[in-house]
Amino acid sequence: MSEEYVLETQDLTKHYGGVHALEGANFKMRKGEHVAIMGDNGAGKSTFVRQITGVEQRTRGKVWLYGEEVNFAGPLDAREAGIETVFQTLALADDLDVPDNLFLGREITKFDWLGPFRMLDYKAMREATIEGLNRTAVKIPNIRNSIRNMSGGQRQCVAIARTATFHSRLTIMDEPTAALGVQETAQVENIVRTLKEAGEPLILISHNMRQVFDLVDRIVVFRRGRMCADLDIKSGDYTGEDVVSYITGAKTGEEFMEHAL
Amino acid sequence: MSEEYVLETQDLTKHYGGVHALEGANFKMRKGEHVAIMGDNGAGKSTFVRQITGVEQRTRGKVWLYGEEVNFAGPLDAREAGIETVFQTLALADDLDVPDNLFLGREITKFDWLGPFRMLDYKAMREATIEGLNRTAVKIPNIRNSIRNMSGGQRQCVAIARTATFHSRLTIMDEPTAALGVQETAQVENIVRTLKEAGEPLILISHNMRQVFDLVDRIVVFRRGRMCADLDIKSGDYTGEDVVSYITGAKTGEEFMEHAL
Amino acid sequence: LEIGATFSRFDDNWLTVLRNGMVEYAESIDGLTYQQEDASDDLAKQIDQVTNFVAQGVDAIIVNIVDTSAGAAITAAAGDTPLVFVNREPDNVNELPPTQAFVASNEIESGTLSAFEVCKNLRAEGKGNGARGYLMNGQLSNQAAVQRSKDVHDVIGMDMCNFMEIIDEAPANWSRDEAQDLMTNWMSSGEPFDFVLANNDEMAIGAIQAMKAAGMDMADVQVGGVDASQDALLVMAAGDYDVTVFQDSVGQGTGSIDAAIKLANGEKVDTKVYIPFVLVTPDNMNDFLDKN
Amino acid sequence: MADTSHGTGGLVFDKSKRSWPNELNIALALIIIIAIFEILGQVLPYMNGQSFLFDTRDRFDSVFNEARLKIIILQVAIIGIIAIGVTQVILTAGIDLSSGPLVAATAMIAMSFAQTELVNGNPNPKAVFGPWAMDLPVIIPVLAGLAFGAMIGAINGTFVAYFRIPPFIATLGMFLGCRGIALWWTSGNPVSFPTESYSFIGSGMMPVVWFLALAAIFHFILRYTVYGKHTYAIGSNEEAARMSGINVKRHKVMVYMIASMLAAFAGIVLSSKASTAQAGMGEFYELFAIAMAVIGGISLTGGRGSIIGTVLGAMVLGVIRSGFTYVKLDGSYQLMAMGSIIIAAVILDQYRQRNRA
Amino acid sequence: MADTSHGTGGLVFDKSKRSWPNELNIALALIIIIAIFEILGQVLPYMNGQSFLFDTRDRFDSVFNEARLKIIILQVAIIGIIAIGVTQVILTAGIDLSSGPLVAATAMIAMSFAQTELVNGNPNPKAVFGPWAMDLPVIIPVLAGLAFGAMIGAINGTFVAYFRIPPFIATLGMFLGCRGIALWWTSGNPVSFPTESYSFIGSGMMPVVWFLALAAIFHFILRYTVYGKHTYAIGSNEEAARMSGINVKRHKVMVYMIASMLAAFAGIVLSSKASTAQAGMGEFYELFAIAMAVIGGISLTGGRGSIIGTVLGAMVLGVIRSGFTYVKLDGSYQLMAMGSIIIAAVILDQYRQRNRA
Ligand SMILES: Nc1ncnc2c1ncn2[C@@H]1O[C@H](COP(=O)(O)OP(=O)(O)OP(=O)(O)O)[C@@H](O)[C@H]1O
Ligand SMILES: Nc1ncnc2c1ncn2[C@@H]1O[C@H](COP(=O)(O)OP(=O)(O)OP(=O)(O)O)[C@@H](O)[C@H]1O
Ligand SMILES: [Mg+2]
Ligand SMILES: [Mg+2]
Repeated sequence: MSEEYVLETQDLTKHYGGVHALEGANFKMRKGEHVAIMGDNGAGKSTFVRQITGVEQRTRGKVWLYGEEVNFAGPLDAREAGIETVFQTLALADDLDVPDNLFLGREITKFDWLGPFRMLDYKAMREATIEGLNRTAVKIPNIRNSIRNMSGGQRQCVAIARTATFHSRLTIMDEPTAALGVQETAQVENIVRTLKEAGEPLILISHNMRQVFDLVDRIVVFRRGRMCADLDIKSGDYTGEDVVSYITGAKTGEEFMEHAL
Repeated sequence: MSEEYVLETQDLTKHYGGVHALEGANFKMRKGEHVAIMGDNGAGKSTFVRQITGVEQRTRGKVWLYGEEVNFAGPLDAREAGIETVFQTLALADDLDVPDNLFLGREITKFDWLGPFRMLDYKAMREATIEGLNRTAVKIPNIRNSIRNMSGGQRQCVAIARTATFHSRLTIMDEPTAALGVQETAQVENIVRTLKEAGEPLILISHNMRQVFDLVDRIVVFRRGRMCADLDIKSGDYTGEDVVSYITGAKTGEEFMEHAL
Repeated sequence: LEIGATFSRFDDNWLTVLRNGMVEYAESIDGLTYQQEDASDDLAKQIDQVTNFVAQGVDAIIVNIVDTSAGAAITAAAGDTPLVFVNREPDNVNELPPTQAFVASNEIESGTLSAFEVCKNLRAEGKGNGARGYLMNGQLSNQAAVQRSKDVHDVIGMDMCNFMEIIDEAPANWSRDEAQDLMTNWMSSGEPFDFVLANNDEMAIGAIQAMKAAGMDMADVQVGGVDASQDALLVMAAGDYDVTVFQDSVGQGTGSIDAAIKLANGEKVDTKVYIPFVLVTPDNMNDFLDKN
Repeated sequence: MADTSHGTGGLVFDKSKRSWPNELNIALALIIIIAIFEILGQVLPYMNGQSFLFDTRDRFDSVFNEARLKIIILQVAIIGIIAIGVTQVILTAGIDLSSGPLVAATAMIAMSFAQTELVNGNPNPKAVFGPWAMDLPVIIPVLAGLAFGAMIGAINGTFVAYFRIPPFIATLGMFLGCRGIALWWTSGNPVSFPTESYSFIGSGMMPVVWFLALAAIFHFILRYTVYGKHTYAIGSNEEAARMSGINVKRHKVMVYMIASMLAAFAGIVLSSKASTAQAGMGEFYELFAIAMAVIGGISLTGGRGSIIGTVLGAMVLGVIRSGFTYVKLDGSYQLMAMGSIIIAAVILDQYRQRNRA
Repeated sequence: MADTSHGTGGLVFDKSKRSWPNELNIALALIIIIAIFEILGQVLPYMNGQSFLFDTRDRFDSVFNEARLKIIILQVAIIGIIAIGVTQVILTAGIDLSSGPLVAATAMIAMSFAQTELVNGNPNPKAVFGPWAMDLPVIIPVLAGLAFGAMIGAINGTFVAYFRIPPFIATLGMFLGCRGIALWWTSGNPVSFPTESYSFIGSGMMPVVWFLALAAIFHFILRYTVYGKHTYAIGSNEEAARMSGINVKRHKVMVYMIASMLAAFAGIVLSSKASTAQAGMGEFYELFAIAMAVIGGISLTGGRGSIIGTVLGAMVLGVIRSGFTYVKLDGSYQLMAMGSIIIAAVILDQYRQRNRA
């Protein structure tokens, strides 16, 4: 609707058979804003992301991107509209190596007039890959090894590097640092700060309270498939404990009272 | 070798083709001890676990369990020897539901004289499942749904509940709380404390400094495939910062100096 | 009047000629509904097709049996419905009930005629004191193939033809293309040979193509097959092919439909009608040019 | 408001919307196909209003055309027996191509121990062995056949499980091997004239009895026993099954053995039904058995499906075949139409499944 | 000490132990099989010390038995062309069963536009169409055949990608469909007597030329182009490929079309080589094409393998066939031996692969 919002959803809902995984989410985020989504396991956070990025078709509801109503048929559409996503499942092709995965779907190519048979520029991709990985501080002994053989954290860093390498109108990261070590986490947090400085909006899903308080402007809490709080943490009104009580259901944001369970 | 150790390894090594993922690990843990393994992504922690539990065959080295040399041909052997493991990859069968996964490989059965065709006691398994899951505080709307449709945290809780439901001589958890929410993490930490009280030994792999300091007696740090520190944190001599400097390679434990890179 | 027919397979060249002839003939008879099915060489499927026809209430059934040793099972499946076996002789031919009959050729003749003619030609060429050659089998699971190969061995077993020696025999599964490859494989050993016998024309043509591609003079080699297909006769006309055997499709086709109609009307028919094979050589080939 | 009888709390779970079993879709496809034939019967001018399923001869005792109902299932019963085994192999994410030739080889072997000495007073012209092997009790050919099947299955399973040969190749090797054995056994000659008790195994509606009985047994086993659970687990995620302590290798050998024994039994029933055994029998049976399973909703990537689905898949093929004869479709069109209907049935299934989610 | 030229630091990475390409194993298997035949030739008494590969006639111009070398590859060239396409389908974790019947149908269609008016001065007895379709330029039958292949491929691909029919079923449907089309086109009659230019396509060693040229082209395409990368990605993890923004559906249709066009081309070459087209042609070609790919190390679960592997897999089959003729193995043993050798080749491959890890 309004152009001032990067993303806006209205009554966004997803049912899986009998499971009401997401119910009537009204979400808004302003330009340049960094928003965290928190909530228990199974609260519907990833489901929310999948609806926005067109991975699944929503049961009902509407989504606007930069004021324009969108209805993505698939993740390809979402990416073309400028949404870059690190999915919780990472979405890596196990048999391909690191550069292949990093550039999957947008390979650097030569002789583009050859259409689908245009040639891959392996060298350029390899170089860009090493650069991208360096930003996450991860160590990968041989990037030509297939992703199948990477450790949990290495896989996650590849997925993050993929997103961080490309410019976007909205970045979404679903638990990006879950499997990361201390150093790598710090680096990824730096990447997020860089985005903030560049004014690029971000949705961060995380269970890490410290991280969220360090990085974002606002926290949206999901519980049992519904939004149940929307906390402007830069105001300094909220502590970690407050957030936890929203997550556990001890408290509910006023504007969400009517749905309280 | 000595019976006083629950687990002992000598020169445990694993090479994947040219990648030296684990190199000469000499690891010991006493009865009742809880030990954490920390280290960067790709440091070889999960590789260490895979060698101990027989998931892979080691390149060289020896392993003793309760003083007895063991050489597991597969994870089945390890389990039969009393090692319960939560793998980083979780090892869940996606098409089966929660109780099926919890009891995979050790179903509750009736008419056992029927051999492989003995009958499943679905009711008993379902009840035990709900009990097991309650201990992790995770919420799963319908446990008869297949695991494929569970959220990241729900999957992890199923894997943890599986381990926690059975008694063992050694429990290993590879980043068990990586995907968990605040409440669920607290519950899993409680499970670990219960083990401690019961005197059951545990190896915990985690990147979470607070958690490690809260829960375990000793931290072993891996770097680039080698053990590089062994810190008795109950002594109070070490802080989180110390541990980080071992992880990043700023410091190296004295006894490991010779291998330092 | 309704007739259902089932054939052992639709993609067999000679049976196709038979089949299409029968469709044409059936169309020329007023008030006859004629329906044909493909058993694709599956005996059980054929038995089920017969059962299906019975469930359907057809007035008569025509069967080109997949396996001649399953006559009893087909006979039983038909029950009271009139049935005519065509082309292949079921093993229970002597015990057929009065509602059943058969119109066929005796398979033993075909292979024998062809091999014996080749034997005579070799003698005439003065190779009577020793000739070597190859034998190409059809599908080894097919009874016509087994029978025709056995015929060849029987002929070579006779005193008059025991100068012939088979260097090797191998299946080329009725197919021209496989026969080409098999022949080329044989020739790659460099052994000289004087004749090639094949269970059908297609394989014989494949062998001839391979030999010509290798630059051999077809006058030096006797080639014998079975079927007298049009392709084969044209190869014969070109002087490359020596002996084949003709089987009368029109005779068998119209004969079986006539018998089926009579049985359906409750009339009596001869239970056995044999239609003989005829030897075809360059001398008499013009009589057969437009027959198959 | 949340029904949590089987959950540990959490979101709203609306039990009334429980997932609609896959098998219902296939049953629906089956009914639609039957309806289409019924309508075609009314519409096509040359059919004179004959009915596909119902009896138009106005009898008292039945409204159905029993002969048709019987043949619909009879003609898929034998391949159906194979499909029960193949289903289990596919559930483990494997495949079994050897079943067709195995049917032929078993038929040859079993039949040669089931021959009668005298045929209409003459000595049996197709006798394979000497008089010692004549008129043996029926149990001997049956056991010989099943033992042969078990052996082939054990080899298949060993290659797949212990030597890690892709199932496609291991069973393709056996496909060639069994065809070879069938040809070699009597150098291509058919084996005929079984004893009466052997003939009984496949006579009349017996194949249907075997098929349904075996389907029921294995349905139960897959659903309610450890064997079944492990079969699904291996197909769902073999690595996870291994890590959970299932003896994956031993289990796979067992699955392949059971599948091959079922195929061997199908060979016995087939040879009994046809009163003869022939090396070329069972051609393409492996493909149709797999097709039955897949039409019945068994996922070729393993872990999903049920025997009920396979039985319904078999029925779909049976109805199609009878239907074609019923509408007098010419043989050369039958294949094309069969291909289209199979695809249509699966499209329908997919469509319903997607709409459910 | 760590060679990190292609990494971002970290563990020791010993480049000298780089993974040993899979294809080498198959090449090794090939050499072993050849050696076995060579030894058999020396050992078997009735072989008179004939050599398998070498020329024993003591000529100057060659030490090899060229005729044998040629036929080894010639006899697998046509199925090999199909295998190049099937390889791509399998790389996407699909399967194509329709290629055998497609070969037959294409052969019939192409050949009926490639007939000559006069055969030895007589009118063509097998003429399908009237005189207008006689002695057409060779490009017309070729294009007709390829267009037909493209159409079948597009249908296969559409069913698989857009209707989500399991590839096994979609292409089994087409298997039946194409067999039907082949039978229906001339109601089972063979089509013969092509023009000279059409005959040239499959004459002599031309099939080998086509096979190797196409293999080289597609090897390059799979390895160095976006098309290839996406093919591997889809087979490796379709969901990930989709989430990464690859248009999976469109790509799959393209892959199935290419595969079917290659099979169609194989049909053209085959009918040209045999100078005839028959509805029963190409039986079991689909199985052997898949076998070549799998022997060549293409994983049926997708994402792994290469065209070089497939070419080597084809060579294995070719050597086996020639070898059997060479040692004069009896027909009924050939199938059994073939089955065993295929399995042995793959065991060897598996064994080497495991030892490497
Ligand atoms: N395809 C599906 N079918 C059925 N239920 C599903 C499906 N996908 C998700 N669910 C259910 O929907 C609920 C929300 O899942 P979601 O993945 O959004 O949780 P989440 O908030 O991301 O949790 P986590 O923090 O563990 O990642 C869960 O209860 C889950 O079991
Ligand atoms: N099968 C394999 N083949 C080749 N390399 C492998 C294989 N498995 C692991 N590696 C490599 O070995 C190293 C150690 O991996 P490991 O999984 O043990 O790391 P980790 O310490 O558990 O890391 P994380 O914290 O990210 O889980 C990594 O560099 C990884 O890429
Ligand atoms: Mg999530
Ligand atoms: Mg790890």
